Amino acid sequence: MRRPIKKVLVANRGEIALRVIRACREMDLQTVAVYSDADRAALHVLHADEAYRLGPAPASESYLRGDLILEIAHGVGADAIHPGYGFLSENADFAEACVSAGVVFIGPPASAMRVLGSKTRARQAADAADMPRVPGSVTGLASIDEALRVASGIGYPVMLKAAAGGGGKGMRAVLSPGDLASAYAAAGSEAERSFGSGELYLEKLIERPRHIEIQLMADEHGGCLYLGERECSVQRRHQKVIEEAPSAVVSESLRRRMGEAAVRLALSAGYVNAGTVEFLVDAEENFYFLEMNTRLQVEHPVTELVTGLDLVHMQLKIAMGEPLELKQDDIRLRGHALECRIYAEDPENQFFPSPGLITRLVQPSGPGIREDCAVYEGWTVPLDYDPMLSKLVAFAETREMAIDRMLRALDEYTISGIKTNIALFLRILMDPDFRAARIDTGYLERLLDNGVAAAEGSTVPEDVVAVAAALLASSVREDIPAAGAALESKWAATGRQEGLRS
Amino acid sequence: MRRPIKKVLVANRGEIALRVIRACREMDLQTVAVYSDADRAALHVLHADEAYRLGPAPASESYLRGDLILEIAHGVGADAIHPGYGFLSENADFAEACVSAGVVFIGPPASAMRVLGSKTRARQAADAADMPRVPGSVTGLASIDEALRVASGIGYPVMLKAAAGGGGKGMRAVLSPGDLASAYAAAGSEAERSFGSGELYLEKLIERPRHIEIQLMADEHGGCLYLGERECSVQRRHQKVIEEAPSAVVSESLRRRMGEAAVRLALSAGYVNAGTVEFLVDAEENFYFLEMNTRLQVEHPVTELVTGLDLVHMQLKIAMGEPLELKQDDIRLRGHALECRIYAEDPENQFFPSPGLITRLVQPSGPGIREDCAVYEGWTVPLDYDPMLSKLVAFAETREMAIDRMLRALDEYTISGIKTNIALFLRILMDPDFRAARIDTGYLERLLDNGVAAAEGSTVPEDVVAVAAALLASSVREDIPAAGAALESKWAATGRQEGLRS
Amino acid sequence: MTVWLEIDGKKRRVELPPSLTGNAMECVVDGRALSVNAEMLQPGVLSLIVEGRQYRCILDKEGVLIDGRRFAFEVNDPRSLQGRRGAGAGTAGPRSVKAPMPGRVVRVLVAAGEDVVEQQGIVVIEAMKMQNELKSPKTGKVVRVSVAPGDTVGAGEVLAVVE
Amino acid sequence: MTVWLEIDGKKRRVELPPSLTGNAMECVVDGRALSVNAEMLQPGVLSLIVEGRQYRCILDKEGVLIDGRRFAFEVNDPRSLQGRRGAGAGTAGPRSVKAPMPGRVVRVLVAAGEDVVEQQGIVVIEAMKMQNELKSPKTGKVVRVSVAPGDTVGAGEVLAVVE
Repeated sequence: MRRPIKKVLVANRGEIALRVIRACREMDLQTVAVYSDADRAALHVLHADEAYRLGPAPASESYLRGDLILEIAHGVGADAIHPGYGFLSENADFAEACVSAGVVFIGPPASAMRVLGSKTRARQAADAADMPRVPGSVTGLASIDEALRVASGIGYPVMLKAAAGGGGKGMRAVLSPGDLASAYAAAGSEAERSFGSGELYLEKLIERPRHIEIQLMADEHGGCLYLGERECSVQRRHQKVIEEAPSAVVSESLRRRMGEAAVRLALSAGYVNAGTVEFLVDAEENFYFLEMNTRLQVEHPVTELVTGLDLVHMQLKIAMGEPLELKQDDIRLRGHALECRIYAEDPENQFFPSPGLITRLVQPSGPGIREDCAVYEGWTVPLDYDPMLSKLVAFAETREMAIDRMLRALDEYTISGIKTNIALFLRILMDPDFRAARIDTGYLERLLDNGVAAAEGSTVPEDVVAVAAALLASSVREDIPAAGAALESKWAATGRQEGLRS
Repeated sequence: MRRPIKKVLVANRGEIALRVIRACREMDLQTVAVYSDADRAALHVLHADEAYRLGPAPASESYLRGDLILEIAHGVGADAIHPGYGFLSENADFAEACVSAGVVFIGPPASAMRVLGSKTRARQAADAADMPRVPGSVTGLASIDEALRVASGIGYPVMLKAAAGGGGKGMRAVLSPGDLASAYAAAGSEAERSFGSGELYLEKLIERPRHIEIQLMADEHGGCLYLGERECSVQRRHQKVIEEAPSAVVSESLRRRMGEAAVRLALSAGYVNAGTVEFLVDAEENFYFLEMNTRLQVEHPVTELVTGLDLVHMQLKIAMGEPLELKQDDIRLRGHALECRIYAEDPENQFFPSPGLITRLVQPSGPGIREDCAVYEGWTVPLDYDPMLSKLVAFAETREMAIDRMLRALDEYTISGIKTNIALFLRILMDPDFRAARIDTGYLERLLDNGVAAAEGSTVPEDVVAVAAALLASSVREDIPAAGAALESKWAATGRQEGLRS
Repeated sequence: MTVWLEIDGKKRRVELPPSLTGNAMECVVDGRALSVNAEMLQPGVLSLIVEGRQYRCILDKEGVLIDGRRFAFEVNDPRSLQGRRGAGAGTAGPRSVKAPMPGRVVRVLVAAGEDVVEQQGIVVIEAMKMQNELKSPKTGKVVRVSVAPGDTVGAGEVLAVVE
Repeated sequence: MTVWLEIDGKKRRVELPPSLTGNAMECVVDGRALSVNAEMLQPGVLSLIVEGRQYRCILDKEGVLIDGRRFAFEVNDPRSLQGRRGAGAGTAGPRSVKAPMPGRVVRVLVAAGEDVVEQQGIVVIEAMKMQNELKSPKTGKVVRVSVAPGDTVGAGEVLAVVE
């Protein structure tokens, strides 16, 4: 059944909010932005048709206030809400509340989120859909004793994980029975702190696994496509840093097997809209179900570039009740795409976050470069949210050329005023192991053990550096005004200078 | 035979120079920029490894000084020269000079340029390659009498064209014998002024033709591919304004017939590297050879987006003597791409050029948007060269979505300080005829007869405009410094303010 | 602070609060109160929220671009903002033909003393590889031609005067 | 004009011409003459051509980025440029543990009077959803802890002192 959508409220911030707003504009849908006090000057507000304040900066008082957001949606007559990623995107109760409020939640039904959102229930579903998974406990562990029992059953090393978890929180690798008790306690309390539930489960630790995920898109009419895979093995503290599509190690047949398994799982749970099934893949091309993300992923652009599709357009059409226009055979991968997540952090200083004012922003562009970004010169990166500044994506015919193109783009990129991890990407993209696709989820940590600074020495003569520094220092710009400041600062001055009557 | 290329001199300026430099960096080739006095602060200089001054601003004293450029290439040990488009790109003598100086000219051999560069000789070659062409005189017209004779032979209306011409200069439509004499004189002198040769030829005038061109890529080993077509019918004064790929009216079979004809012509002339064969296509799908451009075209990006290839990378590999890696069957078109040529001109005032300082530049980005651009905030657009500021390109699954995506991007685009034709694009992209692909080479002139201003009225309340104007006026920014000025202006000030010793 | 404006030829009077605290502002436009929420992202780039509707406002050479549409305005205060000329200027008396942009004179089509009609070509100048014919603003007599072919001229420079 | 700099810890003396005419400049670096061609595209964005080689130089918080590589520098003039701190500072005497960025204190791992070793965790602060353990700069005794869990701290704020 078709349902008309005319106005979409975007319940998110940053680049994903802007990306969704752009997709809506392209489909001639009205857009409603919401913002916290830290985001009045954010680009997702500037590009929306309507904008409403949620509350103070902390997410708990703004972007996580589902009640407020629904109230606004209702008040302004928005017929749909796009949750983006993070925040409320995987909150089944919110999805349910939307439906009962008569607002379309652009994502899966709450029922499917509940099944696939909980890791333990998802593992049961995976077994039912006979999808291979890492041996381990299906249900949450009742006690340390059960943990010890299960662990000895499957054999060490094992991995403890939070049932409600994600992003590596509440995770511990355990190499021998002696370490299990302390790890169990630590992971449990960390999980409790992070997710409000200390429930843990346990599985066999796969050695040097790759993290490879399958993008799914399902409609309400039983149609479900897999849009190829993404290789996300370059991670730090279980956070993805670089993603690519396709994976250098996934053959056509492995892709089909993983894709079909993912589709089986989604259909078994009555899944609808965009979703991602994450797998661990070992050196022998065995793949193991890890978890399912019931939302649009940060890294969706690499899939868009190799498939030629727009995933947000597809999400919106599916939410309108339309059937998928494509068949699985229509999905063809072409070329190679690479994404670098540019973070406000300092790789040379324990990756400390680096919020603050961006005083100079020079962005790359040209052939094969896409940037999804919501910062600008004069924007103050708030300390309240995720440190991602931008997603820089490079496309080319081959993986090697995509890497070299990304290097070219990173060379053009300058962000001043705050620290970023741009130099880290140069290091990774020039690393022979990465270029040879010899990567696994432990790759980056091993690389970082050898220090961050890029290998190659400078070709810039000392005297040139000295003259450049002297010229820049002695002709230094007055600091550019921060957003907001701009208005006030200029205010009085202008009043005086122009003698406008007060 | 393979020849190594390590260092490329880019004998051009503006976006195409930057685009070529980027391609070289991506292939790990050293880059040498050349610049006129008007371009010291240009981005193609900022992104090159080496940069050398040519001379004063006028092209005749800088970018057209082939002798100087070769001297520089020789002096710095550049093994190849990329001419871009315009300037020396179609100058056979320069191509020849490069070869004899032992420098690779990245383009076709002089011999092929000579055959295909002269319209009359190209028409003979076209006949030899039995490619359909517009009926008319093959050789130049000796006199008005011959012109009258040929015209009555093929029947009116006819079109007079300059043999050495291009860009519409020295062109006249003649509806009846009575008008021929005056048109012949006018076109002849205009051709004389523009190209140094008054030679004219004459052909039948095709009613409401489309301008559709085939992109070719040929290697030194007899390999030649056609990379689909581009629809370039939206023109003003015979200058392309919007280009797209593929054409909405070209069927798979028409594409093959046009492509194979173009390949025949290229091979018959021993053509190598990138080239474009332009055709007129009438309502009955008849196509007529128009001319061949023996260089990379401004609008090549739309072809790159639908084929997934990088034409400049291909040019460089071909110049190194490598054979084409692809077969014709490997070329698959996917999706639709649209290019808007953003010019510094004032559509509301007879399209007067609008050089000057760019005081504010807000560029679009995000999904499906590529921009090839070489201007920045603080750059002063010189009056000495072509007014093109940027090539904004949108890609999407369908033509309709590519149009709507381009509209979204144009809405995000702001260039202040100078006039641009951005508003004109909004007008065109919202025009029902354009959206229905009911276009021909006369389309835009007809649209312009109804005025430029976009149809749709504003939805912005008067009072909001008033408050916005008042706030901006009373908190107006001090003008940003022009490039160059930046250094000097700050200079004294800083000296004082910081008390650095003098 | 009060600002007098002329927008698309219409006179407006806008009273802004004397100082800005936060983003919320009470303004008065031609006597009507209007509550707005204003945020200046960059100098010249303003986000204005009025009754929930968000407007992207960018200061431009000729005025302000709001959601992509240009509104020409002029501050009616001699001491404020230069160069915000709207249209206007009568047709009586001598009118000069000015260069709309910097360029080079290619051809002069009339001579002093010659009678011309409105829109008749006076001078052809070239810039950015394009030639442009500058036309007479009125019907009358050419009283002066101040340039010759080959001259380079600046924007706004008087090329000829028609009376 | 003469500028004293410290670049990557090395002292340099650069003499620049008193005024700039065009782009060509004769400079003297530590007594050595150097001809450069300089163009400031935007404040903080400099194109430098030396013997044909072109360098893209961008002023950054910690120094200058040249062709993508960062060189930290400091102008040795009290009256000039604030906030160009390089590294340095000795290990003798009391050393303070400062917040490297604005954030919220999550945990305090030591108490005043406690003995600590270099790199031992002192305080955990959180910003941008990431927790960071701040470590002791030296081995010694904690003389002061000036924050408690829940406190929000600014960049550079002293959290504890180790002697």
